[in-house]
Amino acid sequence: MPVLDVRDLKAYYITDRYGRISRVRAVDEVSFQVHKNEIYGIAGESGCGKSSLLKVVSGLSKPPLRILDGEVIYKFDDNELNMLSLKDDKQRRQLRGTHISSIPQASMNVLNPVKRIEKSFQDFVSVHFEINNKAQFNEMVREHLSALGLDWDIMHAYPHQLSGGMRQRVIIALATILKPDIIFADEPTTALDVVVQRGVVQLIKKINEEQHNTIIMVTHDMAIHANLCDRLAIMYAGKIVEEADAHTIFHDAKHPYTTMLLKSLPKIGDESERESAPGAPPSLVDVPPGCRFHPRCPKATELCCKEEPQLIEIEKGHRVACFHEGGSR
Amino acid sequence: MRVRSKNFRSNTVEFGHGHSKLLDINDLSKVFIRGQGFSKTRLVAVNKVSLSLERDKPEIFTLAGESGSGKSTVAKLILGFEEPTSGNVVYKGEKISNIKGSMEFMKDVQPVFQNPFETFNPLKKIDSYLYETEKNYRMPGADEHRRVKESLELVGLSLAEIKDKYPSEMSGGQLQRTSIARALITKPSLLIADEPVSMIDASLRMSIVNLFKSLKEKENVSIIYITHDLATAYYVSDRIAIMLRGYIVEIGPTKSVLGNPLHPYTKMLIDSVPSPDPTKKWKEDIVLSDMESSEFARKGCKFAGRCPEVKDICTRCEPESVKIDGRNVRCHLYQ
Amino acid sequence: MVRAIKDLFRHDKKFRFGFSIMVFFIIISFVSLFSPYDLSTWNVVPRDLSPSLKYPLGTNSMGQDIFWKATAAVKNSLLLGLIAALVSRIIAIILGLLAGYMGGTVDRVIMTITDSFIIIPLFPLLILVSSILRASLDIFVLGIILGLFGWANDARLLRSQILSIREREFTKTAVLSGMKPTRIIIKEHLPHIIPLIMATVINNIVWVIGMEVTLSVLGLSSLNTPTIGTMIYWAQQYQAVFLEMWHWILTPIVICVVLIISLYFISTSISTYLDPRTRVRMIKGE
Amino acid sequence: MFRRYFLPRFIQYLVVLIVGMNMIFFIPRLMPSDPIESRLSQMTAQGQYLDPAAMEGLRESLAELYGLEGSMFEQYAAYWKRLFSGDLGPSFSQFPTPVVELLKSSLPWTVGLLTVNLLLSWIIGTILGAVTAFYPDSKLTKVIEILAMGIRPIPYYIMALALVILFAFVFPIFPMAGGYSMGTKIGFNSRFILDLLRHAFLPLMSLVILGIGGWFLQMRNVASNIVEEGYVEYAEASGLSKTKIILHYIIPNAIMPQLTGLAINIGFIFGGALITEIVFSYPGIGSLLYNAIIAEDYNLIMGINIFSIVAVSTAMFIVDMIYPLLDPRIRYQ
Repeated sequence: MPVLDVRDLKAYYITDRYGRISRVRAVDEVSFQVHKNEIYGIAGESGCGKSSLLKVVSGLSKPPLRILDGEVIYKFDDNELNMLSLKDDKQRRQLRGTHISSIPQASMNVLNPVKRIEKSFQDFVSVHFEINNKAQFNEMVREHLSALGLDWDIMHAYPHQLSGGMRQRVIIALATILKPDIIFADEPTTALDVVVQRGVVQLIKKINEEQHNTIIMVTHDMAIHANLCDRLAIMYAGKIVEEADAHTIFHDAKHPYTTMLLKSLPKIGDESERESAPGAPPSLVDVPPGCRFHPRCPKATELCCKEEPQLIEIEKGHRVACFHEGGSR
Repeated sequence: MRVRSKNFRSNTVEFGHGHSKLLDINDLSKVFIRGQGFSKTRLVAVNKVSLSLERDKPEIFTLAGESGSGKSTVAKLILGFEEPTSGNVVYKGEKISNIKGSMEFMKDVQPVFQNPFETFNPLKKIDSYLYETEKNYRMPGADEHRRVKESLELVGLSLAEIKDKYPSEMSGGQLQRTSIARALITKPSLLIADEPVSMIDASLRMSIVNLFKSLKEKENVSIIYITHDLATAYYVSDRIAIMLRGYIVEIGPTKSVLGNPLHPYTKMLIDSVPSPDPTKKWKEDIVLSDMESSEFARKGCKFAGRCPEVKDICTRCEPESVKIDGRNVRCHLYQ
Repeated sequence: MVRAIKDLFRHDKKFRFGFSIMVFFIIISFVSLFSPYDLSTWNVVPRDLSPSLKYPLGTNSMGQDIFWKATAAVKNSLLLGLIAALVSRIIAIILGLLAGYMGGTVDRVIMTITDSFIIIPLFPLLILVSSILRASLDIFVLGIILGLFGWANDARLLRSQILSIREREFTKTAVLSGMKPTRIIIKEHLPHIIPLIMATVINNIVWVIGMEVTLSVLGLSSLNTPTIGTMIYWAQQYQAVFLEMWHWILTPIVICVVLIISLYFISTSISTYLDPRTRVRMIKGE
Repeated sequence: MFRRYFLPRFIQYLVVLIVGMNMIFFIPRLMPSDPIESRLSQMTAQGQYLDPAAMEGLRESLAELYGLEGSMFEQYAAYWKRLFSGDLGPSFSQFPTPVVELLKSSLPWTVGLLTVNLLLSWIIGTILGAVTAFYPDSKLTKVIEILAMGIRPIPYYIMALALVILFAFVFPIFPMAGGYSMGTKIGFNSRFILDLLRHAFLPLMSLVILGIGGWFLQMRNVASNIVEEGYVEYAEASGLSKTKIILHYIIPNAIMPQLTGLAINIGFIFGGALITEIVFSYPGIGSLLYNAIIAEDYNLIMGINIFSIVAVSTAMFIVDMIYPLLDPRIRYQ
């Protein structure tokens, strides 16, 4: 029973600049399911649409990003609801914090620069509970912080007084204080130093273990995925091209893009030659016909240039969109 | 860097031929002072750094470290963008402070920037930079645009690929290669690449890194590769220096420093590099540093606050750099 | 340029409104050259007539044709705006660029003066100057004086823009490509600051036209030159409001408001259109 | 904090004063025409006959009155001496009342008008700007925006004149001119206060309408950037209510540029208030200035200038000092 079921989702950025209309096909017919208590990774390079996908799924898309088609179905405590049909802003707000929450990319300005951290915690909690009893609220925060190994003193600091890594950990604490069912993390480790990165990965893992929730993790960094994720989807040019459990992806990948991506990663202690694929990902304004990877694919045939391969299950839990791996039209 | 006429001194510099060192950095320190009057704070961004590159043996030298380790400041000092507080940088026998800004020096030492999307003016076509460089540094008798074509070939691009293109129409990898092609037009002896691949997608990253390798081998260009990414450093570089809060804590051949680290900090860094393999997940928890500023202000070894092997002496005395096992290490364990 | 105007005209309502009206006013300015009457003499037509076919906007109590007077007023007010904008742009651009590029002491000195000009209330100072010069304040002199007062904000704006562009990486690339400072400024930086300069030109003209009105109604300009301000001055002197001669008093007021609003709309539209970020997205095809 | 923040600002304040005072000293002296000669020629033009000896006597006494006696250096020294002693000389048109006295009696009117205007327009403009930035696609936002863009560039004089014509003449709801009705007993009673408010209404309206337009557009500009900031997006993503986001996230962060705008624009707004006062014959500094122009009262014009510079730069300095109270990034540096 999946907690999140995304079906044929299609979302484009549509803009009109002085009569020049453009369509950026950021998310194109994407389907996937996420199960309870798993860490589901979405990998892909810059501009592949992974962040847009996350925005649409978590109900945060704003114009010019428009949802053209598809369904995003959540199942919480046997209640089923379609995120995209929630018209009411209030309904959507009620979901946040308790059911779904987000960890954004580590940056200077995710926390309100003119308020102390404590105020942010109050704001976020009071969306769902009236804070009548300050002591009780403090106790709740203190417990949460200590579970995550954070110091209570940070509550009285302003964001600019904290280091980058500390800020990111505070944000993670903030995002998880109400023990949400699903957490969306968008590049939470990018722009952090390796040691701090490791601390953040550790923290996310700990939350998953303690709160038994589901985490959807978006990052371009395959090594972070390897460390954290149970299952993994690879996106390329607005589409999922391969999906499997982490072990299969890293040791038995089928899609030529996935293998190429993995082959290009250097490792300490491994001196063998590494190669990049030729060319570069296409612009989403103007995607190639057929399989979107065909201009860079060593295996490309005439079929690949004309027809688009569907994402199909080639063995249990392993889906690939490639004609050479049993893909169909 | 100011766009000021004093940067463009026209006096020519004859590089002394008797010197065997391409680059010689000696006991280099840089102190930044923030604030004015009585509220001044000192920040030692680069602390007693020494390293040198041989002139007739091109190599890729990595300066690695976390943010705030001072590695980028070292690059700026080498390029003459900053003045050292003490110590000096000598390039082919000449002090940088004497030759910086001269056409000769700029021709011989070229930087490659971190963010290829910011390297070029977004409102200008990208090929103009190549022609501009060729025109401004042209040697007498050189063919029209020959160097442009040659250096594009060196980086694996064709003129057709970049002709009449604006920076926003190209991928990060293409832009970074164009940026390197621009730097190569003047046939430099030394490239200073500050995090050249950190903004580039993983699948295109190796094309840049491999390019450095071939430039070293085929064009005899030495490269100072500044990065926080130890995996590419291991792959590409001959020697490596690990920096921490202004100090070089370990310096030596890359394969031995990263393969068999001696300094506890190097060990921790290598341990923290995630491996793209789910069977090699991190096991034990790690201790994170407290505030950055407090580590800078720390007496003795800067790593003492989070070192698993910390001793009493570490918090009191600053360790000296000692030679051991073909490398230099700054740690009380080996004094 | 033509393409920009076409794009804006087609797809930006505010620009279409402003631009059409400006074109109309510019035509009107040229029409004023064919006036059948001498516009500075009195009693050339019957007094106090309401609008009619012969006198489209009627005549005033001084025996002047309001329509022809208005055409000349539009021309003179625009001319004044252009003179003042030219003078103040020269000062603003020179000081802004100098401060931005030289930095250090030069920057500090220039900015201290600029800040003083921004903070000091200019209206009483302008009164002081014009009350001394009074009679000799023709369009040209007034234009120069307003120009000398209206540069400070824009000099500061240009300087900060220069400072931020200068720190951007592509400036370093240009230096490393062996480009000389003047060439860097012209080739690399100018395309980024032109939109700002364009917008400030128009905003400055708007300010100047408003200031002229104010000084003129206080009697502090050469009152026989037809401008929007002097038209209001004379209408007020003859108590046009009390006489309910609306065609007289409202003509300059409406012209002034419409002119100023349309200029302002053009300025905001242009600055959005030329904004480097918009342009980059358009190049990219997004 | 004191050294980094207060001191540079205090120095800037002094510099503005010094530069301003010097401008006022040098401008008349560098002008091609001389205030004394222009005054004299004005008098002869008005048909007064003066014999050469009387003319010379008048010239000397004018020079003394205007502080134009002796060499440039002596004049300069005397000028600063008078400034420090707070003596701006006697008014010419209301001789021998000192200029300072006239300023004192006009000041409360202008200060009242200006303060109420600033409070109303700044607060309303700021809130409107923040709210509309948060709802960029709403119909109402677009209407408000077009209105503000249409109003903002209108000169103070034209706005005031239009309101006079409309609400004092065509629909005679409000008095046309003055600060209170002739014959009303001045005192703290409801009748007088009501009369005061009725007179202040139109001038205030004209300033407030223009003010809201300006502050709104500035705030809209700043706030629409802040709406894109990570912390606002994150607060939205976490389900905070829109009111909370506007009040705790957008406004506190946009308030700094809005305060800078206040500090920088005080001079401009002050000028606007003077112009508006002139249109409504409101008994503040503006009307004083108008009378000075009509009477060619050079000393009074000079005095008003000196006063304006001191008042405006002091106000700016005070606004600057409020800053650190609102921004922890400055407070905790």
